[in-house]
Amino acid sequence: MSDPLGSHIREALFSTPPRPEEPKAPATQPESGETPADLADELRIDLYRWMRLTRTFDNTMVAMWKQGRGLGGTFSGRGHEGISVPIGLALGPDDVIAPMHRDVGSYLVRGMTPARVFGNLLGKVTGPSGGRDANLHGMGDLSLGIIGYVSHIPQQIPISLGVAMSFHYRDEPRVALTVCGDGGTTAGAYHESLNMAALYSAPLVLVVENNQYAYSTPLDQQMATFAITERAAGYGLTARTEDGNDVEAMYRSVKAAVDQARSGGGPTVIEARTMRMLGHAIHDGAEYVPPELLEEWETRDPVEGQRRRLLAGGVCDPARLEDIDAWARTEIDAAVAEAEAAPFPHPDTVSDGVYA
Amino acid sequence: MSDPLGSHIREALFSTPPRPEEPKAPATQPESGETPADLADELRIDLYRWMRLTRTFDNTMVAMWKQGRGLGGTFSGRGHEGISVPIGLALGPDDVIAPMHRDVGSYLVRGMTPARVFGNLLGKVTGPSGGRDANLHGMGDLSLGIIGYVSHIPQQIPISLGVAMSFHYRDEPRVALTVCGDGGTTAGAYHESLNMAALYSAPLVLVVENNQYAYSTPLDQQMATFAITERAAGYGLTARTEDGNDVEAMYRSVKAAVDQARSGGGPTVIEARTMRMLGHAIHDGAEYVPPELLEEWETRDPVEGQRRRLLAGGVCDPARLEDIDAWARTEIDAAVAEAEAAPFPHPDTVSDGVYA
Amino acid sequence: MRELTYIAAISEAIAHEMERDPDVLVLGEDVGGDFGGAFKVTEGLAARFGDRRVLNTPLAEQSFIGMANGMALMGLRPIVEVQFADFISTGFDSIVQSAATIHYRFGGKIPWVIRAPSDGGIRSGPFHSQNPEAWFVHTPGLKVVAPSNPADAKGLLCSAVRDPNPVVYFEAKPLYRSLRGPVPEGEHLAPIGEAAVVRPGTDLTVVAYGSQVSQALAAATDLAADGIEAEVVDLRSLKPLDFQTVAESVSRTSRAVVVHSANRLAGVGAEVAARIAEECFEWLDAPVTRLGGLDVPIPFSPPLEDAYRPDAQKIADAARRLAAY
Amino acid sequence: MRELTYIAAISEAIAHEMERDPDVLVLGEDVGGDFGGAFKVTEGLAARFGDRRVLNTPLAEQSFIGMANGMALMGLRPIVEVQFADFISTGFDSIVQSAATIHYRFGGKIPWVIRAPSDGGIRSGPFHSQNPEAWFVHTPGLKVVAPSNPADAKGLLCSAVRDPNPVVYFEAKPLYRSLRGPVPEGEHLAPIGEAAVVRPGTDLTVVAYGSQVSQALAAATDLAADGIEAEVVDLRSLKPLDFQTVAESVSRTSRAVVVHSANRLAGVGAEVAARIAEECFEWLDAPVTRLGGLDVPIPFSPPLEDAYRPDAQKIADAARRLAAY
Ligand SMILES: Cc1ncc(C[n+]2csc(CCOP(=O)(O)OP(=O)(O)O)c2C)c(N)n1
Ligand SMILES: Cc1ncc(C[n+]2csc(CCOP(=O)(O)OP(=O)(O)O)c2C)c(N)n1
Ligand SMILES: [Mg+2]
Ligand SMILES: [Mg+2]
Repeated sequence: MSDPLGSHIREALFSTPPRPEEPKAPATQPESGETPADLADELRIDLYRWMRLTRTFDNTMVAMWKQGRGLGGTFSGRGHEGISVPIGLALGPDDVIAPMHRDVGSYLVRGMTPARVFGNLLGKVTGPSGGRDANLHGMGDLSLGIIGYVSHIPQQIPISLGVAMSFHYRDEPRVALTVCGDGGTTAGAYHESLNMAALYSAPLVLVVENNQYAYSTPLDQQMATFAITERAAGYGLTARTEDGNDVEAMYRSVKAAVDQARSGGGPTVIEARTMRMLGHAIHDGAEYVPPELLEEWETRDPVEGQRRRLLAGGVCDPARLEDIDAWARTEIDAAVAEAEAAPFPHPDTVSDGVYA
Repeated sequence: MSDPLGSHIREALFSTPPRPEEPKAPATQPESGETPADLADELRIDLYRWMRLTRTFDNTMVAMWKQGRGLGGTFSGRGHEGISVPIGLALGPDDVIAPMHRDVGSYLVRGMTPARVFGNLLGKVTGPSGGRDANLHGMGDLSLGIIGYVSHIPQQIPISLGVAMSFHYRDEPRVALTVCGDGGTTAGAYHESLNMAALYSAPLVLVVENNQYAYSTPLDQQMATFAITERAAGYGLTARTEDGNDVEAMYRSVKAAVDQARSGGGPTVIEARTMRMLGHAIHDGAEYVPPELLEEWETRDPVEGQRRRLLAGGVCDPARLEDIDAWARTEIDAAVAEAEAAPFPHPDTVSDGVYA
Repeated sequence: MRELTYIAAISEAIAHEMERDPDVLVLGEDVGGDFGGAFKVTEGLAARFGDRRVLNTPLAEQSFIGMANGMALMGLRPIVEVQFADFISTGFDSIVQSAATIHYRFGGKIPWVIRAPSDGGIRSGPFHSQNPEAWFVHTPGLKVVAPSNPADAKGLLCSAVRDPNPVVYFEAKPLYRSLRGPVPEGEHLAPIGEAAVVRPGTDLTVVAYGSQVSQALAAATDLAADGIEAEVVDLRSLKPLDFQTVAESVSRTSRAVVVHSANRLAGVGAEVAARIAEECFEWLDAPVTRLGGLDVPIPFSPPLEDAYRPDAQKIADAARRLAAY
Repeated sequence: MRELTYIAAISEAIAHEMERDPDVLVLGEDVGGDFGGAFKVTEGLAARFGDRRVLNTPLAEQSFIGMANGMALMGLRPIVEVQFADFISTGFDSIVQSAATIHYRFGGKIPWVIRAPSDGGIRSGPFHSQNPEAWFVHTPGLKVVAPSNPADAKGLLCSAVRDPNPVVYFEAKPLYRSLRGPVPEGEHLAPIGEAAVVRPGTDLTVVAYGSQVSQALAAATDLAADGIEAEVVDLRSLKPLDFQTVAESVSRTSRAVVVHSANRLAGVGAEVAARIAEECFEWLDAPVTRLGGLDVPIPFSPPLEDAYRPDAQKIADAARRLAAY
C-alpha cells in the first residue's frame, strides 16, 4: 500500500535553516514511546526556542500588517505558543497534524519555513498554497505531514479522524492530531467526530484551545457549563484539562496522548486553557475583552514563563537564551525579506490545480 | 403579538369523533402545574385508550401495506405507544409538539383524526399535507400545535428549540416538545441544539426514543458508551432515563419536564428506553435483530402492560377495556374507509402553496 | 436626498424594522453586545433593543438557523446573520430542506431573512469571498435577493423582513463602504420580484446584480465613449426573477450579456441566458454571452483573484465583441 | 453479453474495485454486516471483505464524509453511500468546502466517490426523491456523474473510484430494478467526461442523463412513428461536461431539447441550454427547450408527482412543438 507521506518527513523536519546555536536538533524528537515525566534539558530549551521563533514571527507579522505591508487580514497566535509548539514537537515524523489559524508554531516545528508562511500571507507563489489561499489557511504540505486549514469550523476534526482511520485501517503506528477552539466545541461536527473517534478507537488527538472567546463571544455566551473536558469524556475517550500556557505540561500531556493513540489506546481530547492575547483577527481591537483579563494573562505569558523556568532551574545560562532570541530575529527578518521579494503567481495559472 | 396557534387547540383536542365509552374526556388534561405523583384513575385509563387507538391504527396500517393497499412506504410505531401517547397527553393545549415517524399516538392525542393520518399515508387531499408529503412526514397542523416531520434527522430539534425560544422571547407560559431516536443523538444538530437549549434555558423537552437500533445499526455500532443521559446532562440541563414501555412512568416524567420548562426551569432530556418491534420501515424484515430480543420485549408490550396494570389494580373492570378496544377498532375502520374514499389532489394544484 | 453607504443602509433597515415590529429580532455569531458583528452591521442594536432581541449564538449554523425556523413558525421574524456567506453551507439543511419545504408540506410560514455577506475582490480567499446564490435559486421554496445599491439594500431588506417566506439576502461586501447613494429616510420598501433598468440603452442589454451592477454601469460609460449604448438591467431579486423586464429590454436591444461574480458554470446567469435564448429567440441578433467567476475556488492572490472575477473591463470587452457580432 | 439490472451493475462495480485495490473501502449508514444498505447495494460485501472495509457509520453525514476526506488524503479510496441523495445536504460542507477545495489550495488529493441514490417517480415524497446534482456542478473542484444504464453504472463507478478527485455519483433509484441491460464482465471502465449518442437522429437532439435517458429513448420511438427522428445524447458525466458531443449533434439537427428530473430552474439543463444557445447560435432553427421538475418540493401523491416530473410523453410533446417550429 502506498504511503503518501513517505519517510521524507524525518528529513524535512530537520531541513529547516541551520541553527548555529542548536546543533543537536534530534533532541527535539524523543524516541517514540518514551513518556517524558522528566523532560530532557535540551528538549526544554527546544520548546523555548520554537516558542521564541513563533513569537518573533507573530510580532513581526502584526507589525507588518499595522504598517500596511500585509495583504488581506491575518490572525495572531500570541499567547498560544505554549500549545502550538508542543503539538508539533510531540508528534513523530510520520504523524499528521491539521492545525488551525493560531497554530503557526506547529507549522514551523514540522519544517515549514517562516519564509513559506510569510509567502502564503502575502499571496506569493512561494507560499504553500501558491497564492491560492489566504493568510493562515490552506498551508498544507503533505510531505511535512501538515493538512491545510479549512475555514469551516471544525472541519479539521472530521478530516483528522479520517487520517487517523486510514492509519487504523492500514495498521500503521501513526497518529493524527488536530485542534479546535472553544467555539469549535459547540459545532455539530465536533460531536459527531468525537463520538466516532471513541467508537472506532481512532488514533486521534484533539487539542481544544480554550482561549475563552470565539471571536467576540465569551464562553458564557457559548455554553451553559464550561465542562468541555467532562463532556468529551462522556463519549468514552480520554479527556483532560491542561494549562495551555505551561509548555512543558502541554508537551507531556500531548506526548502521552500521542503515545496512547499510537499504541492502540484510542483517542484523547486535551482541553488547553489559555487566553487569546490580541483580537480575533488583525483588524479587531477586541474592546470587548476586559483589560484586567489581558493583564492577568500577560503575567502568564508562555514564552516568558518558559524562559524564567529555564533560568530559575539553571537549565541554561542567559547568554544561550539571548542567542536563541537573536537567532529567531535573524531567521524571521530573512524570511520576511525572502517572502517580500518573491513573485506573485501569474494570472494565467489561475485555473491550474483545481483537479488532480 | 399574534398567537399563531390560538385557543382553538383546546377545542380541537376534544373534537375527535365522539367516544361513547369515554364521556369524561377532560380528565385527560390534568390542570397545568399539577405533578401527578399519583395519576388519576381516569387518566390511567385514558393512557390505555390512546395507546389502544394507536396500536389499532398501527396494526391496520401494517396489514393494509402488506395487502398492497398502501402507497409508498410507511413506518410502524409498534412498541412505542408508551412514549408517543404520554408526550401528547402531558402537554397543555397551547404547547407545541414536533413528533417523529414513530409517534402517531401523539398526533392522535393532539386531535389529528385517524382519517386524516390515513389520508396522508394514502396521498389524499384530506391528509394534513394534502398529498404533498409522504407517509408520516409533513403531518403538521399548527392549529393543533403540531409541527410536521422533516426527514433530515434531527431537524425537529433545532426547530423545536426555536419554538421554545419564541415562547421565551414572548414570555408565554408554553412549552415545546420534540423527539429523536438513538440515531439522532449521534448527529451534529443534536449537540448544537442541546447546548443552546441549556445556554438559553429554553422551555424545551426532548424525548430520546432509544429503541436500540438506527435502521439496521445497533447501539454498539453507533456510540462507544450508551451514556445518552449522562452526555445530555453534560450540557447543563436536566436529564433522566425512563422505561419507555411503562406509560405511566413516562407520563409522570414528561409531565414533570413540561412543568419545569413552563415554570422557567429550563430544558429536560428524557431518554426513553424501548425496542422497535417491527422493522425500520414497512419493507424491512429486520432480520438483523436477534429474535430473542424481540421475544423479550414482546413480554414488555406497553399496551398490554397497561391493560394488565389497570386490571390488577382494579382501576376498571374488563368490560370497560373491551369497550375501549371495540371503540378503537370502530374508529380505525371508519377512518380507513373515509381515507380510501377521499380524492387525490388535482394535478393542476401541484404548484400551489410553495410560497405563503 | 441624504446619502448613505451600502452598509449603513443595511443597518438602518434592520433598526427600522425592529422599531416597527416587536416580532423582529436579530441573531447570529457576534451580532450582539457592543460588538455588533464582524462587519459592525448590527452595532448599537443591542444597546437600543436589548440583548434578548439581538442574540449572540454559539458557532452552530445548522441549529441557529434551525432555531430561526422554529421562531418563524411561531410568527417571529428573525433576521439571521451568517458571518460570511461562505458559512451558509454549514446550515444548509436548515435552509434547503426545512425552511424551504415547510409551507408546501403543511402550510407553516417561515418569515425569516438570512443576511449573507458575500462576494470578493477584497483579497479574502476561497472561504471569505463566496457567492452561493445559485444553490438557493435552484431550491424550491426560497426567495433570494441581491441588492446593488444603498437604496435597494434598505428597501429589499425591509421587504424581506415583512415577506411571509424565507428570504436569503445576499449583501455585497465589496460595496459596504465603497458605495454611497441616496436612501429614503423612514419607510422605504423595494418590491421583491421586480428588476430595474438602471441605465437605458439601445444597442445591447447587460443583465447584472449585486456588485456587478456597478461594474456594468462603469462598462456602459466606457462603451458610450465608443458610441455603444448599453442598457443595464439590475435583477435585484433572483427568485422570484422578473424575466419580463429582461425580455422587454432584449426585445429592443437584440443582444445580451449576463454577468455575476459567482461561478459562471451552472450559475444564476445560466438560467437567465437560457430563458433569454428560449423566450427571446426571434429577437436575438447575437448569441447571449455570460460572464462570471471561473470554475475554481476563489483565489486569494491579487493577480489570481483579478483573473477570476468579472469586472467593468471584462464586461466592456464582451459587450464590444457582442456589438460587433 | 449477460444482462444485469442497474443496481446489480453498481454492486458488481464496487466488488470489482474492492477486489482490485485494497485501498478501496465502503462506508455509510447501514452499509455493513449482513444488511448491506437501504437498497442492498453493498449486500454481501462485509462477509466477503470484512467489517473493516465495509463500515457502518453512525447517523452523522457531515463527519463521515469529512472522515472520508481524511482517509482519501492519505491515499485510501472510500466509496461513501449516503442513504438517499436527499441526505447529501447534511454533509454539504465536507463536500463543497473541504473536499472540493483541497487540491487547489494545497495539492491534497481526495480520491473518494459519494454514491447518492437519487430521483423519484416512485412515490417517495419530498425527502426521498431529490436530484441535487446542480449544487455540485456549480461548485468548483468536484466531478459529477449520472449513469443512465447498467453498463455505464458499472463503468462510471469503476472510473470514479480510480479518479484522483472527489466524484459525486448519482444513481437513479427508479432504474434500480426496472432497467436491465448488457454489462461487460470483469474490467469495464466508462470514461468520465464523455457523453454518448445513444440514438442517432436527424431532426432534433434530446440531451438527457440519468433516468430521463430511458424516457427520451421512449419518446424518440414514439416520435419516429410520426416521422420525427430524434437523436438522443446521454451526458453521462455532468462535470466535466462533454459539450463537444452536444454541439456536434445540434450542429446537425439544429434543434435541441434538454431534459432532467431535477428542478428545471437553474438546473444543469440551464447550463447546457445556455451553452447551446451561445455556442451553436448560428445552427439553431428553433429555441432550445428545457424540461425539468417544477419549482416545487417533490410531491408525494401520484397525480402531483406525475405533474411534477418530465417523462416520455412530455418529452415527445416538447419535441413535436420544436419540430414544428
Ligand atoms: C462554520 C463557521 N462559522 C463561522 C466562522 C467564522 N469564524 C471564524 S473564527 C470564529 C470564532 C472561532 O472561535 P474559536 O473556535 O474559539 O477559535 P479562536 O478564534 O478563539 O482561536 C468564527 C465564528 C467559521 N470559520 N466557520
Ligand atoms: C440526515 C439523515 N440521514 C439519514 C437518514 C435516513 N434515515 C432515516 S431513519 C434512519 C435511522 C434513524 O434511527 P433512529 O434515530 O434511532 O430512529 P428510529 O428509526 O430508530 O426511530 C436513517 C439513517 C435521515 N432521515 N436523515
Ligand atoms: Mg476561542
Ligand atoms: Mg432508533
